[in-house]
Amino acid sequence: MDLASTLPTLLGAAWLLPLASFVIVWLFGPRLGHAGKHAGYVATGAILGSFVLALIALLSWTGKHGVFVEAHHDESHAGAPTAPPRSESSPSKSPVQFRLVAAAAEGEHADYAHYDHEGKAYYTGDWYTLAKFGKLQLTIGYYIDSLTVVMFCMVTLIASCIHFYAQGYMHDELHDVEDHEVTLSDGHHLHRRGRYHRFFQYLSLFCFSMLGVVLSGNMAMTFVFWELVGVCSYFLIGFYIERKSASTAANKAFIVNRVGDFGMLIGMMALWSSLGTFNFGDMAVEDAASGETRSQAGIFSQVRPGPSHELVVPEGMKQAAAATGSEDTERCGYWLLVIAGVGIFCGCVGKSAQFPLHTWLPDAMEGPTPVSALVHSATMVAAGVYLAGRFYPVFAPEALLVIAVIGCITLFIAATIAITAVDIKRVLAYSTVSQLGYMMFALGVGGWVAGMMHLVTHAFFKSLLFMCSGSVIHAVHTNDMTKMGGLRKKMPWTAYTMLVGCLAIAGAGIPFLVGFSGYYSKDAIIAQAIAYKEVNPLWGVTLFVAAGGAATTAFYMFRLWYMTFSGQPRDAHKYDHAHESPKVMYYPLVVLSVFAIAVAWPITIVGDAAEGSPLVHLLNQAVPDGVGSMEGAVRGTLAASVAIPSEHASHVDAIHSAATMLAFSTALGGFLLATLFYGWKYLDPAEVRNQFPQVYRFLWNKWWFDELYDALFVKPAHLLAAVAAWLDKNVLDRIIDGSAKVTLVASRYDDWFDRLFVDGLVNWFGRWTYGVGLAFRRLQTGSVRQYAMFVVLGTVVLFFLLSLFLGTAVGR
Amino acid sequence: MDSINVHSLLFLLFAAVACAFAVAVVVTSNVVRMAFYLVVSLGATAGLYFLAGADFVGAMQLMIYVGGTLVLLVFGVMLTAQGPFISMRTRAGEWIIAAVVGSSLLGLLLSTAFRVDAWKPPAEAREQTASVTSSRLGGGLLGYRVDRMEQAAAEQADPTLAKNSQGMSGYLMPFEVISVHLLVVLIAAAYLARPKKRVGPREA
Amino acid sequence: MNLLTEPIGISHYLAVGAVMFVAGAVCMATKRNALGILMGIELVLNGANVNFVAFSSEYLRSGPRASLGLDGQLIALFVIVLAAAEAAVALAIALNFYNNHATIDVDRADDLKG
Amino acid sequence: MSSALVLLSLVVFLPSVGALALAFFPRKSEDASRWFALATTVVTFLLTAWMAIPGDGKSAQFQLGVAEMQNVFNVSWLPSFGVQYYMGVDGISFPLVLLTTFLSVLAMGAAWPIAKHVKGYCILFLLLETGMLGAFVALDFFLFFIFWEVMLLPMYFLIGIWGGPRREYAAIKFFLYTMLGGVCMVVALLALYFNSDVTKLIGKLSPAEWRATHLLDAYDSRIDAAVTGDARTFKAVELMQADIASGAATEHTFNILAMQQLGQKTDAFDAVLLGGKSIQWWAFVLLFIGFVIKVPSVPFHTWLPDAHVEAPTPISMILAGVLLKLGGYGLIRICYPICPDAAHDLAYFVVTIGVVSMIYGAFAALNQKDFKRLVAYSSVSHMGYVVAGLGVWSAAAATGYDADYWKMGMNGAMFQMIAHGISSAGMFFMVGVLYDRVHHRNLNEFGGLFAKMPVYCCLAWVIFLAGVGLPGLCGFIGEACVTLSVWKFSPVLAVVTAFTVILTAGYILWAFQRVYLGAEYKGPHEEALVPSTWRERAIGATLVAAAILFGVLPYQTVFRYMTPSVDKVVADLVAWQRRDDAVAPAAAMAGASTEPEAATPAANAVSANE
Repeated sequence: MDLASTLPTLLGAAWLLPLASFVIVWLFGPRLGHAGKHAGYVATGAILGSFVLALIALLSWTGKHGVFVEAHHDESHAGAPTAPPRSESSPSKSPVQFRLVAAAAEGEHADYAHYDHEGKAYYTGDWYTLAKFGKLQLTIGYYIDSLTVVMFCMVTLIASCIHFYAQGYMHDELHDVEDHEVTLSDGHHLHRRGRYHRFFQYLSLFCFSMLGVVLSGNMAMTFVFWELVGVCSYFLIGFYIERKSASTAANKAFIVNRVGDFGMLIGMMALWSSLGTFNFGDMAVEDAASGETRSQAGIFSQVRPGPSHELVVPEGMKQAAAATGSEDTERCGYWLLVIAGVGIFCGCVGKSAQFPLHTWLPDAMEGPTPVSALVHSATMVAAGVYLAGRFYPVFAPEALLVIAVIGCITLFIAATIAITAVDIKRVLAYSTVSQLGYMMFALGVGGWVAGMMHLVTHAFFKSLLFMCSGSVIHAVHTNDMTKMGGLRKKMPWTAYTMLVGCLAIAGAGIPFLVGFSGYYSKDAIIAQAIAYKEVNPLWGVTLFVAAGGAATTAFYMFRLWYMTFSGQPRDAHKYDHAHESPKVMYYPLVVLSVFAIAVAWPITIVGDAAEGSPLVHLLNQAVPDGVGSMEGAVRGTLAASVAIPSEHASHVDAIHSAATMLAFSTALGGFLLATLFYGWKYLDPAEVRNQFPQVYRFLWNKWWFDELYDALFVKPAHLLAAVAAWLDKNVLDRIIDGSAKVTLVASRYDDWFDRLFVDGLVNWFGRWTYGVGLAFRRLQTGSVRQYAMFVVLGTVVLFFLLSLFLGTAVGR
Repeated sequence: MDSINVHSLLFLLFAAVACAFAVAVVVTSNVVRMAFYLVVSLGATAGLYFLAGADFVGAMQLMIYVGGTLVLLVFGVMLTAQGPFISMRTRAGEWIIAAVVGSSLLGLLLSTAFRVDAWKPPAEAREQTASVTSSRLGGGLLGYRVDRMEQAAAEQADPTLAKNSQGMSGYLMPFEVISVHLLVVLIAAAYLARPKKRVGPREA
Repeated sequence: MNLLTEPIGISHYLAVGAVMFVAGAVCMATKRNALGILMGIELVLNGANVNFVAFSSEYLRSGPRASLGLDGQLIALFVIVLAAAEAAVALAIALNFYNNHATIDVDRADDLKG
Repeated sequence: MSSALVLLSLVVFLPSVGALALAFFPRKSEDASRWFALATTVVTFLLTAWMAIPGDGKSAQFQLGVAEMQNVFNVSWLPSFGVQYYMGVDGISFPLVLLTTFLSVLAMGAAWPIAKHVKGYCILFLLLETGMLGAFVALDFFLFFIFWEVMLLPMYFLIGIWGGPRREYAAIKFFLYTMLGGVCMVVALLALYFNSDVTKLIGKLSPAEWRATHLLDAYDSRIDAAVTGDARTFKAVELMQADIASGAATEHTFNILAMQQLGQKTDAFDAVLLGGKSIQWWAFVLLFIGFVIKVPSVPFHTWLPDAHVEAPTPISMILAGVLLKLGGYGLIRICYPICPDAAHDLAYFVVTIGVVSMIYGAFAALNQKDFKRLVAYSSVSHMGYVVAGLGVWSAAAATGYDADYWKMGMNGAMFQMIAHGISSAGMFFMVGVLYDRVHHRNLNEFGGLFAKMPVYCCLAWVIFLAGVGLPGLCGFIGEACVTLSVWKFSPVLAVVTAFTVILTAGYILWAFQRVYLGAEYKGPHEEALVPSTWRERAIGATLVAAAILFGVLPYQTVFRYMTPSVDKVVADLVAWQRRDDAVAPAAAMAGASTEPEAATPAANAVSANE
């Protein structure tokens, strides 16, 4: 079986099936069955077909490359021949296949083997040319490695589950709907026709676009499908078009994503104009002049050429730097490389809702819940992480530092906001943002496999959680957790599958033995963070933030569970009407919870010698060249203090067990705290709220990000727009009386300046002095217990600062 | 598999009791129970002392602490334990702050404890002999250090070392000071706690 | 690592001390009963004492030269004695406070508030 | 050759013949006039559509892969001034011709609701179509200018008679602006004409290049049929030289292709005219102003919103869909090839104008309350891409004259013209459909249309997303190509270009939300909001289908026709640049050059290359 031709065919067919479904439903939607009921079957059938094809692709991949890469020592590799990857060319538009060359040697660490190989296995090629200018080409193609295959299976599986689920959830749309959230001016609720088929139409288009992102063989195609998933998300968030909140949220999502795309475009331009290609992998092209086939280097091999795959400034970038008249082309080109990396990452920031563009995702919960489960938790928002992972070879250490810091900030901010949210979907949305922050953080600190693994595990448990929440909402018709409670008895399937999801996201497990899927991925991330702290004491604070985030995650997830399912019902009316969802809805929950538990389990497959999780091993096959084989830490060129540790560093026993204990204890702590508050009701959350009103308001208002952006960007943009329009209307007529006005305005400004600055400075200084005094006075509470706390806190802070600044000098 | 080390087993037992009851002291809000848990915790600590070869200190711990100080505390509890004061709830926010600050301090201390190589366990357990340290401690108070014999000898041989003497340096002076201090304290305590003429709640 | 088969080191004692110390500190911060705070102080002192004893022990290290020797035990003794004294005085203060304010809640004792 | 004469003349003048025939229709027969005008446009469209089927060069069908002019014919018209009736199509003009005939059909279809003086409307509309088509196919500068002005008059009346409340103001504003452009153009035209000298070409052109200019076509008949090949060409050159020497013919020419050769290969336009700048520099500036008014770019754009707001729907469609493209067409056909030196000098200025238009138009659109005004400003923004894409002269000696990025930019700009023709015509049509029903365009007084007109809204959604530049629809390809090519020219401008994508999404989606989404309609005449008619659906669906087709198959629909010709324009200009860089050091030594260009290493690089 020739994988080089079967894989693209299989995955290409899996990719196009949803498109076919979209076209059918788009053209014939309402005529498919009663009120478009069969549209659901068409879409579900298509995605199921995709799943089957993806599964076959996975099996044929493992059949060829195995699950486990043979492990060997790096030393054995030092003297190995370092020939460039061999290419097998086949006739026209031939996909080039690069073989995995695994040197045989025995691994000592069976669990965490090194996977060092010359050129990982991948298949790439073009299907279709959009445009061609000279040697420049914009094409639609594919790039398939084990990550692609894994992602394909994950996406199609979850999408299939959600399609089934949606048939139950969107059942109301089959007939006329009365929308209780929309009140017309005459006081009645809105009455409208159902839009069942339209929902599945968008869902199919989304699946097609998402699979396109995953399959994409070049940056241009990625951008194309990147935009398409964005617009699908826009459609789906705004599915209830009559609701103003929904359409506003849809607009916000699209526009905020465009802000990210702005950065992404810059990154793409920087790459495009210096490298002249968008292809990820090396591609066979036919030379128009001579007619012979030659290998054209893709982005990855231009950035990391040669046998060692170290990051170098490609020739094109040096030339681009030289064209600007720069002296030090090496350094200038490196800057360009960093800009390209950070630019591409900006796109990921937008799509994956990372700080500072995270504000759209919680609002996106206006869409129907299956959408939240599929688009806004498992797949589309993870596409940002996927792209960051795909683009990993291009990221310089400086760019990775940016990624790590952004991820770290995101996971912290989102986790804190989730503590106070009461809308069940919003809690999950913030949790999604926070978990995506984890993945980005993992990538940023050098944990490629850790990040990708968390991507997969998170997709399962978070879509599970969302679908459970959808089931709850379906039963009680509200999102407000303060109106739920005690539902465990009414809907046991939902309650216990959701518990599975909560345990998985908290990373529950028995240390060193076995755990839910989140246990493995979170451990890997924490371990990498510890390894990162070892080489970057200055940025070690990120580890503490990540650990704190883990505790907070456990806290708010169990808070959610307790508030929803345990205790006494808070709203008797809603409780009485609650009921378990139909089978078509909770069967997918069971399927997903099985995966949420076991997807990362280290199962030894018969015939394969190595131990460990098949998922990890599969992902290990896709580790970008030059990343997996890094020995020690790689340092930045511009900021030499930044070092990215190799992922092997985190597999050292000491670090790994420390990570396990840290992850376990933080999760346990969060769980216990949630139980104290909401399970045993030993502590009263309302009291905390009243005790720290400012903090509560701050979190309740989501750190005032929306207001901040409104004031910082939206208002000025409208202002600028008004200015532009005003210029048009008045610039010709009003120049003359303008000058008089200018004088007037100038005097007014002078007055204003006088009052505000000259007077203001003096007043301000007085007020400041007084204010500082007051602030210090407030410290003197007279409470013995707080003084004790101050002492402890002081000690901790002192030690922390010492370790931060003297860490390298004192430690060891 | 190695055989179980009895010393380690006992240590784990005492350590678990000491820690668990220390945490219990924190968690419970009933002051009477608190006192009881504290007794157990301190008792278990005495056991740890014995295991570390400090039999005299362990004995003192049991006698003075568990036997004396805590009796004093229990008296205090009994004198003040009226209805509302037996269990006073703390607000949840303070719990959170205390938990966060406390856990960060704990993390700091634990990471330090396991970081220094010199503090790691010895490769193999040293033979533990039953020893009586009271006489050595007594000698030490008076300035006769059994544990510093070599240093003392070295200082005798080389007077330059004697300037900051490490050898026969005792604790006689502190011992005396503490004795007097104890006396003063007891008198002061008695004075402070004596019943006033005017007894009665000033405010409800 | 298996705790049951390996010998115990200073680290383990320090860990116990740390837990007791933190428990004491948290106790001081969360108890409104003056006697609770007193007990917290006792716990803190004990946590420190555990460390002293551990450092003085010759069984927990590879060689006897490294240990603190009798100094540690002597200091531990002093601490115990001083703790007793402190307890006596603190108790006296608490009783006095109780007599004067008819409460044992330290939050009411905020006369020093700035 | 005569088949080309017949065919192109037919394409161009069929609409005016139809207009003439309409003049004899009785005044009352409104429906007949409409149907007849529609039929005329359809026939014209079918003619051009037949031409679009790729041919082998034997018939008049368009031949793929050929960069030069096809279907050229050349008839002497005013011999004393060398004015010729001279037309032809190539990859640059042909797609625009097709776009024109296509949109004319749709615009005529959209004209059904017009009830005032239907016959007059149809006549003027058909005359307008002749003007547009003529301007695209004319290869004689004078002829081009005549068609250019022919367009203007029908447009003036169409806006001024059938327009909205402020139609007179808008019509006059449009007229004056365009006239200003026309004046600029005529000055440049004359300056170029009187400085042109075809004898200077002798010795500079190869026989094939001589043939490509079609300067010698008139002498062909005077040469013995036995003389063939290159000898025939040289003979014709001799004859021409003799005629000019004897005064039987003028050495000046309006032949655009000959002017291009003169501009690129000779020093005919290099004499200093004013302020130390050469003739071609001034000609470039004047022509640029003339074309950019048409595009329109900031700061010459203020006629556009007013004209659009007042014009009836079909005229808006034509105005946005075709007339604006003439500006871009003029730049690529006339400005750049004839005045390469000036173009190279002012490249940064040109791109800046384009980028400023993009961002300024987008900002202005964000603030509009009138739906049609918003779409008009979106045109300003989208046409900015065209100017920017044309101008990204990124080939330089330092990069080894790598012209691929410029090719990409120029192809992208040309694609953007086509795509914008579809999407903006569609947007204006969608606005028109609403205006026909409720007679207002206030963005804040719409809402909830999805429930009332689902099919229409679905079509509108696709068209507006094409305006956003969504992949898979026509707006994406052009914008992406232009944006990606700008970085090579100037990273700063590229960042601004990229920034526009945010604003575009902002104003279009916001407008869409206010008009189509929401629970209920907030404006007057709610009862008039009936579902779309079949006529409206047919027009809308055609535009949607075109938008999808162009977005999904850009190569098959546009690039395969366009790219060879566009690439040739770029290649010619870069070849000029090589020569110029090689000459510059010599000129500097002679002290004649006013620009101290450090071209020595570049010259070395060239000689090394050659």
